[in-house]
Amino acid sequence: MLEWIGLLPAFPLAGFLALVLTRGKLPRRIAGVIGVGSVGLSFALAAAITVEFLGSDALSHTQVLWTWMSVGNFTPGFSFYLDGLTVVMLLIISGVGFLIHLYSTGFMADDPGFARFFSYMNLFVASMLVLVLADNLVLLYLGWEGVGLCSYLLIGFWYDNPANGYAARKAFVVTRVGDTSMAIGLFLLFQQLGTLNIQEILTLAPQQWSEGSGMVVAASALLLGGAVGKSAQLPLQTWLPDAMAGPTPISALIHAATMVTAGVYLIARTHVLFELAPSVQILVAFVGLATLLMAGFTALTQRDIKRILAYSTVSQIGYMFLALGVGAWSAAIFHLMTHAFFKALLFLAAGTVILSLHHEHDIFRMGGMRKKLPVAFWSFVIGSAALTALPFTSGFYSKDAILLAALEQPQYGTLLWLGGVLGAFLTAIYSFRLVFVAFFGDDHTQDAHAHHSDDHGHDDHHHGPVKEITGFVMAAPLVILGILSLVGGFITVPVDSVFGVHEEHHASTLVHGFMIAVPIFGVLISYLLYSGAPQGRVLQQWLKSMRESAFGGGLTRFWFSGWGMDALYNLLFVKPFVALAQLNRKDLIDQFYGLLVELARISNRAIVLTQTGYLRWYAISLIGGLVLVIGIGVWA
Amino acid sequence: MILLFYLAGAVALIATISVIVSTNVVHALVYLIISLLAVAVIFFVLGAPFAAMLEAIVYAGAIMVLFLFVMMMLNLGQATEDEEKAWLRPQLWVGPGLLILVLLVQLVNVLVTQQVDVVPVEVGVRELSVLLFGPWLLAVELASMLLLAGLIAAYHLAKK
Amino acid sequence: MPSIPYEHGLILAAILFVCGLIGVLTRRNIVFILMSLEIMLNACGLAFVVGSARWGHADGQIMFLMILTLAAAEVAVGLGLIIQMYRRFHTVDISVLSEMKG
Amino acid sequence: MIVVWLILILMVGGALAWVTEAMDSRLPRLTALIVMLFSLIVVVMLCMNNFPDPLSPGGQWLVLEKWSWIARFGIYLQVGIDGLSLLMLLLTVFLGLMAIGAAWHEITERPGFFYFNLLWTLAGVVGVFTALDLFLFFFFWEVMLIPMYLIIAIWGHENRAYAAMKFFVFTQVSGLILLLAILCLAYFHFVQFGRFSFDYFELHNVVLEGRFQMLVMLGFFIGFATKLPAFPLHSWLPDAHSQAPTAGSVLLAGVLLKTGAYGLIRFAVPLFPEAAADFAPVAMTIAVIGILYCAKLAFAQTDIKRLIAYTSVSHMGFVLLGVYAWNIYGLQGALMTMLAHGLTSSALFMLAGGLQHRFHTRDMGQMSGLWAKLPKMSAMALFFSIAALGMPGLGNFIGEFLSLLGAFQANHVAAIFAALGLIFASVYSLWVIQRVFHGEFRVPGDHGAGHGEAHGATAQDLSSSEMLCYGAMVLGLVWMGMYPQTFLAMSEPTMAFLLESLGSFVGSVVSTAEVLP
Repeated sequence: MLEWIGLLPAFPLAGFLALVLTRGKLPRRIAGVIGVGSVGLSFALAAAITVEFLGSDALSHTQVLWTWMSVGNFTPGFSFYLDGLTVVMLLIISGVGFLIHLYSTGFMADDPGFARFFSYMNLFVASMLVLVLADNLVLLYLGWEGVGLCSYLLIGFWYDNPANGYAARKAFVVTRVGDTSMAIGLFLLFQQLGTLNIQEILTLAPQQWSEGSGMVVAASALLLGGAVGKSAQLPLQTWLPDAMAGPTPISALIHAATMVTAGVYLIARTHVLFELAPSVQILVAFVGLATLLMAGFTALTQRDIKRILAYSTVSQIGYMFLALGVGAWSAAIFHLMTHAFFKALLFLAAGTVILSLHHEHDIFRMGGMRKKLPVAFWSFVIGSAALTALPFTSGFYSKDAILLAALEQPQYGTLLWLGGVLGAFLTAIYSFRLVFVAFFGDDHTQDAHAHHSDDHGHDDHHHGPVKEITGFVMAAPLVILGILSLVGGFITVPVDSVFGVHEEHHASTLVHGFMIAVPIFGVLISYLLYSGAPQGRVLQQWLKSMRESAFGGGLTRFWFSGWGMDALYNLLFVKPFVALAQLNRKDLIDQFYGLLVELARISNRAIVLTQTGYLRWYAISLIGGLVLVIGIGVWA
Repeated sequence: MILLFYLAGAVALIATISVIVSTNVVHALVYLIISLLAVAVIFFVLGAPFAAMLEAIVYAGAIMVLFLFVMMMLNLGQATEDEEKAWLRPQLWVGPGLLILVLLVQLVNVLVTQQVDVVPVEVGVRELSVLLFGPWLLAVELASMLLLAGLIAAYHLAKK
Repeated sequence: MPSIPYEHGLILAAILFVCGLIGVLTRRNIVFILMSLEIMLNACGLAFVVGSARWGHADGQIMFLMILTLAAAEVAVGLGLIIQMYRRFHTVDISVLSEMKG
Repeated sequence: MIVVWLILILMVGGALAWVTEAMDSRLPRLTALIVMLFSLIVVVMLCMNNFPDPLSPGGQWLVLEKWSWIARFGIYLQVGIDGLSLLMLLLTVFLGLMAIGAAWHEITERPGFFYFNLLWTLAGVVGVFTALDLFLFFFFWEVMLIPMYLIIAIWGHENRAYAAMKFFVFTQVSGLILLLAILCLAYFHFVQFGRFSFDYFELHNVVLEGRFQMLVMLGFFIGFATKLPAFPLHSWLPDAHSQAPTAGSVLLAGVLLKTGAYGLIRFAVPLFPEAAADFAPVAMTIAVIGILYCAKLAFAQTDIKRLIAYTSVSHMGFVLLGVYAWNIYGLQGALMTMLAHGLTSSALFMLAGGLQHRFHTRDMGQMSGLWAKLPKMSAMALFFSIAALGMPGLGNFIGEFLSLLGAFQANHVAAIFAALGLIFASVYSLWVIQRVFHGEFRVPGDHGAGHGEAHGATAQDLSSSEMLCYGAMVLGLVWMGMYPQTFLAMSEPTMAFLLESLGSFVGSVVSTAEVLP
């Protein structure tokens, strides 16, 4: 089975080709079967390979398909590398991917771009599989850029609305900034080590570099740049909330479960480099911490159901970075997996809500959906519980591991731990705020529409009666993901051999108790604040008065805008670039040559004056010249 | 002989000046013929009888007759003559005259540096022909081409 | 045979040439200009023949023949042009033909 | 003989196309097509050949022939084909075919003369890529210019006279500087060895003093950099491209620009190794400025052809960067960039030409949302834009990655700044897609209700023959991206030889200098 590893990305790629070459002429049913089936085949194969790989004693397996290019010492192959980490990623990508594909056949059923949608999705899965299978950084970069491209295409899937196009371009360009940093990191690694094969790098790096030497710091910092861009961490996190312009299954697959965690994968994959550069590693932790807090506060103020989830994604990836930063590699991967389950669940449930409410995104125009949308409601409850890390849900185990590892960090352990706990508290508030506002209280769907956020660009705002849209294809993935979100915490990720350590964290009962209590306390506060419960009237009044005060209002707006990062970048980069470009639209250099031409033209006008057209004048000039020449000849 | 040279030279000079100051085309043409004939005499004195003959026959004869025919075709009358008088204003002459005076001074200055007397040796038609159709054959051919070209051009230009 | 000062011949040629030049420069009637050109050509021919006599060689005369041919061709073409000009502009004033200026 | 035959086929074919116009106005294009197909077959057959012995000195030459021409001045008809030439020839004939495809329906006026010029340009290019005698090289350099000038001047768009003149003046002036440098070199061969020589191999032995060598090298560099074009000599290109007919743009962008890069690799660096080494930091700086400056300019354009033209300059910056890195990665990267850029820019110009043909404007502000009506065309535009921004898996990525990899080894700072070009590339590429193909459907003349709709409805999507052209280019790019080894292996011996001989040449300078008085 292991030698069939090359087929993993080949199935979705074939699906992509089939859908593209038929150019949407296929009937929807067949297109759907191709789109879903190809990923399903990949999943089946991945499962079989996993069983075989875990059953064998081998720690890794390398499969060379062909030599990509061979230039001097630079010989990256089209070759795949399989180990415990890869296996986990493969299963997440193909498994969650398959469920989301299945869900999409229902969600996108009426969309004119049905086949186009599935072709991009298949291409995405293929690229993502290449990313995690790659045995060298160049091939990884191929997958890395490939998923970025698919992300661009899918965010801008409903292309007739320019806002979607803007979001898509923003996503691509911002991540490209990170990608470029990563590319430079690749150049540096190759120059220093003479190879870009990941395993060789991991072996050579400790031999070549001492801990904390300049080169390894530079290389790992550059790789971190790439990871930060892809995983929407500070300071390149601004694209992810806007990326919610894409269809909701996209947000689930790309912007929650798989692609945005590629940065985590990259750092975990090259963990040796980061271990050699402790300053960068602690930077990773602080990037994660800052991001998770910033995104947590922002999520508190959002109204758009998908933006709340987007900021929570940013925040959760912040946890993974925190884990990476403190060297808890397997905890990071574990959280990556559980996050894939519950965040996909949340997004898909949000998709159901949005579709059932005729593309309503604002949670304050929902309310009381508990009875009308039972499937979505229960999905949300389970997902939010896991997200909040309530005891015995999957999120509990993974977040617990991360926080305990953070506490063990020798230098900044307490600080990191406290930050993480504060983040967990925020997570509890904003995730249950969503649940309480959207599913409890009164029905606000018939409220007058002052503004509407509509991700379809369709103009059908006549709101019919609310009826939950769940066929089998949409309900089944929710159920499966719900179960996984609950019990996923009992899965062990087989990555110990990859990172060479078995992580076990022990802490006092007090710490444990505190970490269990904080989320529960958060949920309670959220209940009092947002469910309209009479017991929380005092708190609600306080919140209202805070929001109306100058400071509180300003803070709310500041958080709402994502800490003003968009405006800042606009001011720092976008506006100067555009202004400069517009200023020099005509090309200064060209104008310089234009000046030369103008000079020639002026001198021409001067000389032309001598051209009178009179024969006499010419003859006299001729004689004058003659006299001059003879004069010089005779007397000079 | 020397006398003849200077005499012919003086005639040529006076006739030439008359040409350029004359207002009547036909008069000017007659003066030009006189000038050419005077030069032919000088050729003769310098021992070039063949050249002198050609000067008289071709230049003074054929070419000037051609001029005459064209004058007749143009039939320039009294109006033209009045016009010429109006154009011959002295101030027009000053600038070119001065310039050309300078040129003349330069030319003479160059020419009088060598004091060599010429003893004319007559070069006969025979020698000339031998030279012409010997080393100068190519020049003769070129001249014939030139004449042919002139012929064709003149035919085209004068055509209605 | 008595000798003739070589430079006198040349000076005569120069004077004749200069006379022709004055004609070219000052006259506006194209017929006179053409005649002045003939004078200049003739002066050149004279200079060649004088040179021929000075060196006792016939090459100068051959050059004169060439000039003669040139003059013939030039006059033929020039007169053709004059006729053409007179037909188009009904004048022999060279100043009329000043279209070709910059 | 095969090179001579190839050039003769093109030249005679061109003449034939001109002659057959009198019979039927459709015959010239048919003639041109047959001639190009034939040339393609010849070149592909050449590619099938194995190199005699790549490892032995001189073994990288597949074809190496020499006939006497003007022996008195040491001028020979010397031609040679190695891997580098062969790849360039392959690109030339392939894009020649595409250019004919682009011109097929577009050129209706004086088609015979058009195809004559087209084929003669190609003949000149083939000559440039094969000539190993610098006099012959310069001869072909001029042969490819004048027909190209005519193509722009006669069949161009509204501002063609200006553009054609600008093109001509720039290339001619730089060409004269190149000629001067060539003559200098030949003269110094005379001074040092007692006879003139324009022979590529013999000129290697000429020894020039430091400063003077730099001057002569600069002559070569200016000649080639104008053609490339490198900042700040690029200003002719946007005008020439935007005014030229589609086929002209294809040839200009796809093939003619590559002659500059080829010249740098073949002549400018190997003939003057020390001066080139001294000059490398400057050249790399120029490359970086070109990449960033023109990417920024591209972003500001509204004329779609001008935009693509500026992106060409930006991409050719990577070639310059790779060449002056002067290591195997940089050189192979430059080569791959040349090949891939040839395909992408040609395809993009063909698409822009297609848009102009359909909507009679190149102003991007006047059209948007074409995806709804022209899905095939839009998909192609998307593909080639993505290729242009350096998506891994397609040819451009390989080229740019290798160039940067090589450049990084030679000069960190330059490579890092050049890498920023990758970001800019994504900005302008996606900007085009957004403005033209995404958004709400709107085309020029869309003022009154229904009118624009009618206009849009008449606009045809790509025909199957057009799809064939684009499909071939798509396949080419994917091939280059997924298995570039096919191409890299062909040029490997040449590049290795260049690098090696340069090393040995640096050594031999000393010995030659000792021998000379």
